[in-house]
Amino acid sequence: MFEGLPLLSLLVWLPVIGGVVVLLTGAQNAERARWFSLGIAAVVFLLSLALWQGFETGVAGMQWVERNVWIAAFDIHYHLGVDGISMPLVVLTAFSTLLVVIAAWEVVKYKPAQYLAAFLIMEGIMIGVFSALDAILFYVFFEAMLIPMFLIIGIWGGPNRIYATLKFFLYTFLGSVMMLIALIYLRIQAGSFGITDFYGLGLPLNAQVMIFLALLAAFAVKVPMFPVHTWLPDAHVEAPTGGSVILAAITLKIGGYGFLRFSLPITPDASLALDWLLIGLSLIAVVYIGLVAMVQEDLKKLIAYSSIAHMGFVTLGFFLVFRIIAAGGDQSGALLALEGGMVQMISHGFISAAMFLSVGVLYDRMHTRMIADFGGVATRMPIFAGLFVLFAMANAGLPGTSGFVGEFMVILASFQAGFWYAAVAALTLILGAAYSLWMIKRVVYGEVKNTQVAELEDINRRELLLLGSLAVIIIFFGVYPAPLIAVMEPSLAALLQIMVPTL
Amino acid sequence: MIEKVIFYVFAGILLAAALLVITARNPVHSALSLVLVFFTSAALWLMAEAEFLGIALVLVYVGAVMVLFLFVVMMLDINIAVMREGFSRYLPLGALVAVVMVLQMLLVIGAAGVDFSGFAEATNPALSETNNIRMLGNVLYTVYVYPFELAAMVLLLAIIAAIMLTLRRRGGTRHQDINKQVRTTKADRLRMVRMASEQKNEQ
Amino acid sequence: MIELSDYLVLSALLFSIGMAGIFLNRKNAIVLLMSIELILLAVNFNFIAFSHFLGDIHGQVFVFFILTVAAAESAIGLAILVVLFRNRGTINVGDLDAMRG
Amino acid sequence: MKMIYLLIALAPLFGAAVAGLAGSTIGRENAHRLTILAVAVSAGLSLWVLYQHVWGSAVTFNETIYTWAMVGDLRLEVGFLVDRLTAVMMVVVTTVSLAVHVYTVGYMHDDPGYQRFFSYINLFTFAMLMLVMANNFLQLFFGWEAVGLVSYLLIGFWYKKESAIFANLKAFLVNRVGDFGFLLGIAAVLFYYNSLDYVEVFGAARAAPELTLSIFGTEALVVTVACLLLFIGAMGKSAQVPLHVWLPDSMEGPTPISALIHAATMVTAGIYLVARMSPLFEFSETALTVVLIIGAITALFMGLVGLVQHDIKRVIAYSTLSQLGYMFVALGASAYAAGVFHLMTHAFFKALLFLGAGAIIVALHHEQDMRRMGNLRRYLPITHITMLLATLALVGTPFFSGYYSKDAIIEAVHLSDRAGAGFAYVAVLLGVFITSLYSFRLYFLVFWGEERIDPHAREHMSHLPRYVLPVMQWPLILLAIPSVVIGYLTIAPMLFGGFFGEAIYVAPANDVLALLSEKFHGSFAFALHAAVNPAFWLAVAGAVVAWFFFILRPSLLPTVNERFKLIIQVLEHKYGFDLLYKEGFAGGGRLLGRTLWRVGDQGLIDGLIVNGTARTIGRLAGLLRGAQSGYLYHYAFAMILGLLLLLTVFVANWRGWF
Repeated sequence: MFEGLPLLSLLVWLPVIGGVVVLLTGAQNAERARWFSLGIAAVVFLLSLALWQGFETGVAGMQWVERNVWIAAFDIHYHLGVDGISMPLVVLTAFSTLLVVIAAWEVVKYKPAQYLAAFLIMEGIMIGVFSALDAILFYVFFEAMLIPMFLIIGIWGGPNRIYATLKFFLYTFLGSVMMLIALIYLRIQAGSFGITDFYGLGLPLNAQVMIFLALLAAFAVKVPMFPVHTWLPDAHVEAPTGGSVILAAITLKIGGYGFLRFSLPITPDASLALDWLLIGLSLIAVVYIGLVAMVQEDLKKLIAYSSIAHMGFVTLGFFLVFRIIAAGGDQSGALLALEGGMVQMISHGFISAAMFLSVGVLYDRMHTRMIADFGGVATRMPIFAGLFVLFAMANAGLPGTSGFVGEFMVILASFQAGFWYAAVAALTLILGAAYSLWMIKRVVYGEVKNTQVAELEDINRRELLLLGSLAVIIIFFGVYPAPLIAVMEPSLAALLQIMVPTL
Repeated sequence: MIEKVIFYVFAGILLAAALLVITARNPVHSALSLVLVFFTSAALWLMAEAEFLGIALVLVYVGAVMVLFLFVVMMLDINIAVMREGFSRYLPLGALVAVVMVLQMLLVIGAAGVDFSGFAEATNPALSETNNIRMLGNVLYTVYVYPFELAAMVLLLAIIAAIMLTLRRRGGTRHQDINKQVRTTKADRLRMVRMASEQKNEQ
Repeated sequence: MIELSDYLVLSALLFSIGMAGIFLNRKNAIVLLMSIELILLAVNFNFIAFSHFLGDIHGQVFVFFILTVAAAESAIGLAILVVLFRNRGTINVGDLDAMRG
Repeated sequence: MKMIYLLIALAPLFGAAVAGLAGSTIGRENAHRLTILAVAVSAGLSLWVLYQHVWGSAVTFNETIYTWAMVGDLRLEVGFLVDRLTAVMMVVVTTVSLAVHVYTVGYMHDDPGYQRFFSYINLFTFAMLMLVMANNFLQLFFGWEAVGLVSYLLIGFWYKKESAIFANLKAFLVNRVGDFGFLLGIAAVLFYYNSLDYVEVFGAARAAPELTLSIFGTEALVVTVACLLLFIGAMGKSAQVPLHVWLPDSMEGPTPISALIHAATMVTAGIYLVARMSPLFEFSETALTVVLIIGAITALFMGLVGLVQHDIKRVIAYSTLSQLGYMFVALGASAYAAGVFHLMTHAFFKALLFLGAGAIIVALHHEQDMRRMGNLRRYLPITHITMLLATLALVGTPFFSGYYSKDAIIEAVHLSDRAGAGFAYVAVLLGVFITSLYSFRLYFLVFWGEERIDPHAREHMSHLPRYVLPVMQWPLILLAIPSVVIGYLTIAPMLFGGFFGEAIYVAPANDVLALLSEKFHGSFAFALHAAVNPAFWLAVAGAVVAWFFFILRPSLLPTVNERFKLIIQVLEHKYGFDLLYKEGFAGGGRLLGRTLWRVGDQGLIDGLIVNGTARTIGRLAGLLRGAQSGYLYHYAFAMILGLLLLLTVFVANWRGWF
């Protein structure tokens, strides 16, 4: 029923326009702004489901393509489309934004309309990033994304927000400027700004390496990979709950998506030549960051560090492919790694959102995020405690939750690259459980620590809806990830074909 | 020949007046010297057959801008002594820079790469035969119509800016706000005060 | 006959005088403005001279615009001076260092 | 059949979901009714399935339930494999679980988390069934971790108790260390055998037993590496040295859990795993030797620690460790059937011991220290009798179930010619003595001797109409029956009758049970054989020594303690494992994490690179700031100079000066 509609354009522009409307009209009447934002977010989410429903599983190429001339003088097109890699991310974006709007309902009291507007605009831009097929269009969305997030952290953030926003902005901006240079070079080589036209150019290795490094600068910061990760904990700590959710659930994924859409297919030879670097950094992320996460005293910092560790699995999966092939692995092994990374991205979107929302629930009641201030939350908030333990378990990669699927696949795949890759990667089983559950022990369990905890109230219906829906999704994809994997497999197989043509 | 003499006379006055502008102790004298500069310039422009601009210079500059200058100079109570601080100290350097600059510019005129021979035929007959104002108008209202409009806007902006900058609202002046008067309600005029009855707390 | 170079030399001298004026009257904002007028006048001289000797009216159009802008500039400049004087009681440029880094 | 198997597995899940999610709505009564019904359904159907497999016409069931994911050609599925091994495990799990469910009604009757508890144990039953019924490694790992999760939740059931939440974290993390190896083992299996399905993997392993890989710079058999990695997982779950430290601490959980999870079922998952993987382990002599030696070490040394414990549950926990060691010894000697047999008998009598201990604890108002018990046979007759039966079974009294299973293991090791079998034989023999010693120490301290009961507890006892609720007694009695007779009844078919068929593969050269069967002439004769069996006399010796020190001459104890002070201290510190793990690994990990954070993240990256760049730019800007004097004439001067410079350049250019 949606075949005739420019669904992607709707997904991109409806929230942007909605956000602008909220911005213009909502300042006086917060209640109306909330309902309107909720309406927009819900419609966008439904449209994203329609996108999924109309998406032909089993087709590798782009679907829902729209292409119009944007700036004729530079051959820049308004070119949108999704494949199996970007489609789940679009749906994830729409879903997360819906969550954020609901999560903000009665919690955000300072300029609520502007807050919601920022998130709606952010949503449109992020969907734009995932669906742009023109390099410049991608770049514009990629950069535009910084602005709402900059405002969200800078206006609704914590006490040290100025430092955090600057750090966030400069870090990411530095990276993306490099990318622009690479994109312009590619335009000259390919004669077009179409991203898919950049594939298979057969560039010489040294040119590929330069492009790869330029793209790496942009995407590694976004992911974020060690050692350019330090903006993330600061940004998370200062960001409001919704900001943290979007940051963790979506913007980090843009880094991973960038690797899949740009680095791997455009510069396969450089990826092959430099995979040791990426794998090394990913493994460091898993172990080093895992250890660092364990000793954090701030809940959000802990989850932020665990996000970095989990994203390490994503990049590990992506760049292991060459090693797997080199070690005599077949297509299944390579696909296992790629899909593992991709599944990990999606799953991390849900789990980190859930974790940050949970912390938000606690923060709204206690106005602190310090682990030491909590203890015995389970006594006062049994329902919340149950959900929080579930999310922590998912964070620790418990089978039956979506957190397990990606890790499992990547570890299985990394064994095919070599025993030691797998051994280091599998340390996450221990470290992930250690930081997640030690946190749970100190926050949820134990005697009621202080009078503040003693006065806590359990989650209300709105919060139950948020966390409950996430719990259902996390368990569903843990028990039955097949639909998710089926959607992405053809596209990833095609990508694999570009990366390793000999396969 | 007579032209040349007139040119040099005017040029001499011009330069002398210009020097006076920058060296006069009293800003009023500077301003008046500048008026003289403009007058002589206008004369020289007339000699170069730029009649409209010559007249405009006199009318606009001498008539408006310089009067403004004089107004300001006279209105503001300026401590001339402080203003002249460092004048003599910088005189040698200023003169040196000026002389060097003049010499360099003169060198341009005689430079190999810049050929002035084409300008030997002094006048363009076409230019002298027709009315200067008509010609200017022809160009101004056709080719340059947009810049012309913009110039008008610039002037308008200058007017508004100047007024806004100098407009002063003194505190304490009484004025009527009709809007407020109309919208006033009973509550604005009458204030009910509830007070506890005062009573000394006797120990 | 008056030659082009006559105008150019005159213009150069006038320009240098304006320049020297900026140098010498470093503290007096009003004379600074007047020096700028001198410099602009020198430029206008060049335009008019070339326009005359090339027989091209466009040079005069430029002078026209320069005059317009210069008038606007001095109007605003003087207005700023007035406001400045009102707020600070002086137009001594040496006292104005709000932009010091 | 598929529907029945599904029903067996899903009924407890359903019960858990309802009791967990709607616990407060349906109320306490309905919660336990529903969950007990669910487990009863599972148990009944499991018994029927076992019946069908043993006497009926059921054949091995191996089918996919649904496809979990497809990656390229690789199918990751969820499915059931039900053969006799599975059926035995299902029966053990569901029946013990059922008994524990019923018992819990009494044990937890005054606990505010009643419904939650039932939800958890129902969930556990589901997870354990998923584990044993799996037909592939993925689902095995799911069950494996899911039982770990429930164990975590249940050890920390009383989440306000600091020791409980420390214990559950410890349990989960130590288990995760095991799972680390387990997952790598699964990865190895997938890589080298290209499948996760049991049957396909076993087939591939049999087809290429000589496959090697290079690791640690040497070539090793793939099957050895895979088996050792899988065994690390088994060590974690079944609490073998050095990953045993969590099990004694897990006694912080409610006692029914100790019976169900930490004695009868979950901890035996490792045994089940190795037995199930026998077609792999049989190809790796090295792996089996490791299993044998680890099992022997655990059997002996953990039993020793049990001697010095005062907490009644901890004594039984160390006994469990030791008995699990026995099972691994059996597996290591290729006597898989004997291991599983001991697993089964042990499940019954150890669950009985725990439930008996729980009954005592409840009667004494949550008193667990044996030093404050004594002479309890007067108050708790049924508990006394049942626990005596369990103790007799545990120490290996002829005709009792434990005798058959344990003696079979000892004989099997004796017959085995595997490297380390000699050591293992000595260890298990000594273990018999130790087992008897600590078991009777417990028995005498609790039920005989003088009353040392805390006045507070005594007062609590006097309030109770009967010391033990009937709902707690029935499970004791019901469990006592199989504890006594099941060994006598089933040893012949299970060990020597080829009972497990295809489920357990033993290479002919390794088949010690076949050797043993030549000496086996029926259960009765096997029991009589005890008279010439060193194990029996060692057990008797243990009982006599215990009787001497704890009943006849308790006054001698301090002297003995003084004499063996050093050894006792070592035992009381549990050989220092806890210290090493807590201070060494956990503390070291935290220290390392903190160092990396402070030095790496905050010092180097943020301090030096990120903020360092900012500082450098700031400093440069500070220098340049001096040029911004703010004075108009400075700027004008700079401008004029610049103009002059430009002019000079142009003029020089035009004049051709350079």
